[in-house]
Amino acid sequence: MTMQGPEGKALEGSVDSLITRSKDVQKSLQDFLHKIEQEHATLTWPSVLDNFALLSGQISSLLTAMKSDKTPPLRNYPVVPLKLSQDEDPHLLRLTDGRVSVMSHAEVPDYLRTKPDPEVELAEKQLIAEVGTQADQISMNQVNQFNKQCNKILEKIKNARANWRADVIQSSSTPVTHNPMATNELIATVNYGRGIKANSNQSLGTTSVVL
Amino acid sequence: MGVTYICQWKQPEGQNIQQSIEQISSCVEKLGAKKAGLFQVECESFNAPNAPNAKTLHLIYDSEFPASRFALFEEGSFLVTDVMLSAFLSKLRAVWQPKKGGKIDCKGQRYELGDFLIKLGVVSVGASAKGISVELEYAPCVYARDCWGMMSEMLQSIIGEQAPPSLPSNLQPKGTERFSPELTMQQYVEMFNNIRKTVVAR
Amino acid sequence: MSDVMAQAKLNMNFLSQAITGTQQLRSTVTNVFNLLCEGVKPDEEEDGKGDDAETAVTVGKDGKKFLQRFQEYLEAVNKDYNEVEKMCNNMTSMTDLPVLGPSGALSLDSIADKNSTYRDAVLTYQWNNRLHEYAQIATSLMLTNQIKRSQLQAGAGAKRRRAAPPKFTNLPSQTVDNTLQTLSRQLSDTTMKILQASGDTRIVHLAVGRVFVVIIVLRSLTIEKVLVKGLDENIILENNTVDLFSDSQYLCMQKITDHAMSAVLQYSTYQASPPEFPLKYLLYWLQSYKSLFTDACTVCGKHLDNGLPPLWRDFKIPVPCHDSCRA
Amino acid sequence: MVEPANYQPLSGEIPSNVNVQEYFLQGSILDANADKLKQRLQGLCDNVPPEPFTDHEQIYFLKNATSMLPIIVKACKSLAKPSTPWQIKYVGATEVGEHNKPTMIRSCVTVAVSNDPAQFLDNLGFSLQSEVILKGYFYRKGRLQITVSKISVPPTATCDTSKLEASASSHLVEVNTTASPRDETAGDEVKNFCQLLRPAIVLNKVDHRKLQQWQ
Repeated sequence: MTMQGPEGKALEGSVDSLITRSKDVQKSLQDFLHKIEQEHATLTWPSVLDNFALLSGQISSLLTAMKSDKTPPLRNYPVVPLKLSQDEDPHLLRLTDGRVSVMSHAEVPDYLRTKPDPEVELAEKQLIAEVGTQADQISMNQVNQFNKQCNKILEKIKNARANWRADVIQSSSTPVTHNPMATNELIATVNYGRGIKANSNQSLGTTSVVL
Repeated sequence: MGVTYICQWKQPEGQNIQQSIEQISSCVEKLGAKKAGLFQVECESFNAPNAPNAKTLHLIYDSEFPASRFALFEEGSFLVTDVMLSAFLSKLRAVWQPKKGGKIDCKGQRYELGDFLIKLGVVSVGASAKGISVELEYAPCVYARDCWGMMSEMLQSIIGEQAPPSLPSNLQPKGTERFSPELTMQQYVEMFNNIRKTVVAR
Repeated sequence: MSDVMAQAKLNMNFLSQAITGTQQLRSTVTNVFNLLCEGVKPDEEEDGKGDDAETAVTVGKDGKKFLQRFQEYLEAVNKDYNEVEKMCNNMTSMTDLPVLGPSGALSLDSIADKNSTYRDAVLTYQWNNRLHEYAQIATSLMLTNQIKRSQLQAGAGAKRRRAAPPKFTNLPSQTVDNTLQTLSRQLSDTTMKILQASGDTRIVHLAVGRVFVVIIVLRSLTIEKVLVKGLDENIILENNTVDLFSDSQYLCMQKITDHAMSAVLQYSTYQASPPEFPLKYLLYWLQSYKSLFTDACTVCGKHLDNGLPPLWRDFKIPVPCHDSCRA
Repeated sequence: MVEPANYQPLSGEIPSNVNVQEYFLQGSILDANADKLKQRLQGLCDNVPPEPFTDHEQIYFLKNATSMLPIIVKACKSLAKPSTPWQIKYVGATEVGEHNKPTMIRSCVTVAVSNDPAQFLDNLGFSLQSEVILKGYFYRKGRLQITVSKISVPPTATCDTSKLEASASSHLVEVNTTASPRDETAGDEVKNFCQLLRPAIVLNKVDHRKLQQWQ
């Protein structure tokens, strides 16, 4: 794509910045996926959230870049697939890191889509409409109900705290499962031989027979 | 582990260690023995300076048994252990300390001839070579007395008149008991001690 | 592979030709039946309204014509039939196609085109066939040049019996055990114990003096295998089974194993002996090895020959002797 | 034995990756509750059947001129599996450490030996102090080892029952792992596992110095 004039330059610049930003998004997505696959055993929820935050920051910066004043109106530059083919295109394969191998009628609509599928659009519209029809009254009711529940739980917790001391006294009557004295004795016996004296002469006598 | 005999090769006058080694190895090769890698035996001695009647402890490493260590008390007990023994001894540092100059080793070429294993080694303390060891092992037999005839014949052809005329007493400790690594290690310690002594005497 | 494909193509050709031939045959046969159905038709020039006698004459005349046509048709049928038969004979070459049983269905699987299972199976089958063929040839060759194990048979001429019949024939287990016990009592310096027994098969452990141990596999009293190992070698594997197959790590034990196997062959050809004799001879022969390390060679008077003790014991008079010294 | 030694002989160095530091916590449980604990451990630990063991431990002391405390070495022999070799185990002094340290630490060197090391240890100057038989179960979770065992007195030893009153009715429980001294996470791992066993059993740091002087 070659273009002359200041507009061309502006377009080039903005496309470049869009590319770098989307590359950032791609990279952090890859990192995240890798993390999920490889370290799922040790992955902690906070670090997952961190990753989400990073992603959302990068996406919003991508969106601001698209909307910024310096970017010429991108809708004026449609992408038109001139040639579709069923054959594998090594160049395309390389460009897409091996994800898209064929520029065919099956693939193109998915990749060059600027609007969602009509069905999806319809479903979305319906959802939005539903949200709109939700009467204020109902939502108010629900909010009230929720508050009521919260208050109840809060009260319960307070009560529980008040009764806690009593509980502690009660729980001490649950059966004892271990004896700290025994612990000390056992450790002293096993490690330092408390209470058991080896008859050393006899022991040596038997072993010399073994040797 | 078969029957093993170890001795020190007494160099003739006017021959240095290198020449002697070459002489013996050419002799061994003439018998038809094939080279089979290298070997190494290391020995470190420990004593307990604060315990007057403690015996000297020798810790031996033999490349023939790479995962084992041998602990041998002079005229005392013998134990085969795994590689952790040196770490164990280092924990007893407060009582047992390595002797000064107590490290001695023996390195050289292994030869195989039939079921015989012949090892020619240079014994050295630190960096200086002190002597030559000749080791002969006959693997299939585990009774020294039985195969002594064969061993002495082989020794005759390797070290000639330095070969012992009859079964050495240190090869048959208790009657006809089976041969054990203990006897090999004892022979090594004996030989190392002899070499140390002669070095001091000079 | 390509020849298989070519063959398949050829077969396809034959098949289609045969199908056409069969269709041809069918149509001619149908013609015959049609003719028969229509029966004798009066000739078209005749009107067929004459009297009986006349009719008879016409019938005779018509019949002649009919028979002539019938014969024509039948000839056509015959010709087509011969054709089809010829095709069928050609087709017999098709049965040469690998008979793979259910695995033949693999070729029908279109996904299988990507992995070459079917192709491999066919190739394997071909090689197997070839192997079989060679083995057959080899057998026939060997049968014509039979090696006689014992000289006794060679001279016996017409009276000779077949080589000693297999002796594991149904000796009661108790007898075998008793025999083994008696044998073990007769041997000096040698301890014998049965390590494992399952059915007719026993694994016997024999310690000869202070020299080596021998593992003998017995089927009833027939010796199946002998393995000689050093005293300090492992005989029992980690999973508690007896190691019957790994050679000794010592050269001299390996060689003695070889000698022992030939001793087994030697002793098992002895004629007209009680079934325990081969084993007994072998045990006595093995027992003579108790002096392996102590005795010098009776021929050269030395202990060693190329690093090995006198390994050979004669089968009749077991005296120590080096491999290279035996005359 | 006659395999060609084609390698360049290695000098007799100990492998550098040896774990010599033992991180551990100890506790006890009354016999009546031991089965409950075992079920719990079975659920918590690696999904292999617990390994029963019966070990004979001999405790040897070596008087040391430079320190009040003797050097302690244990000689262990499995009675359940007689084919396993003897072990001698150096057990260093237990460091209880600061409050922020999760576990007790001691250095520990285990050597497998070919036969009864009694004479060897005698030659080294050790004297046999005591011996016990530990019988119980051994569990694993990753690199953690958990033992639940009952002490009994071997016939060769004499026993002062008055000093063993409490331990007669309890099982000893120990959770430990060996790691390199730099490994900070090992201690936390042990501690976290012990938290899972509460409240049936509380595994704590025990002041060994006091116990040692008790005898």
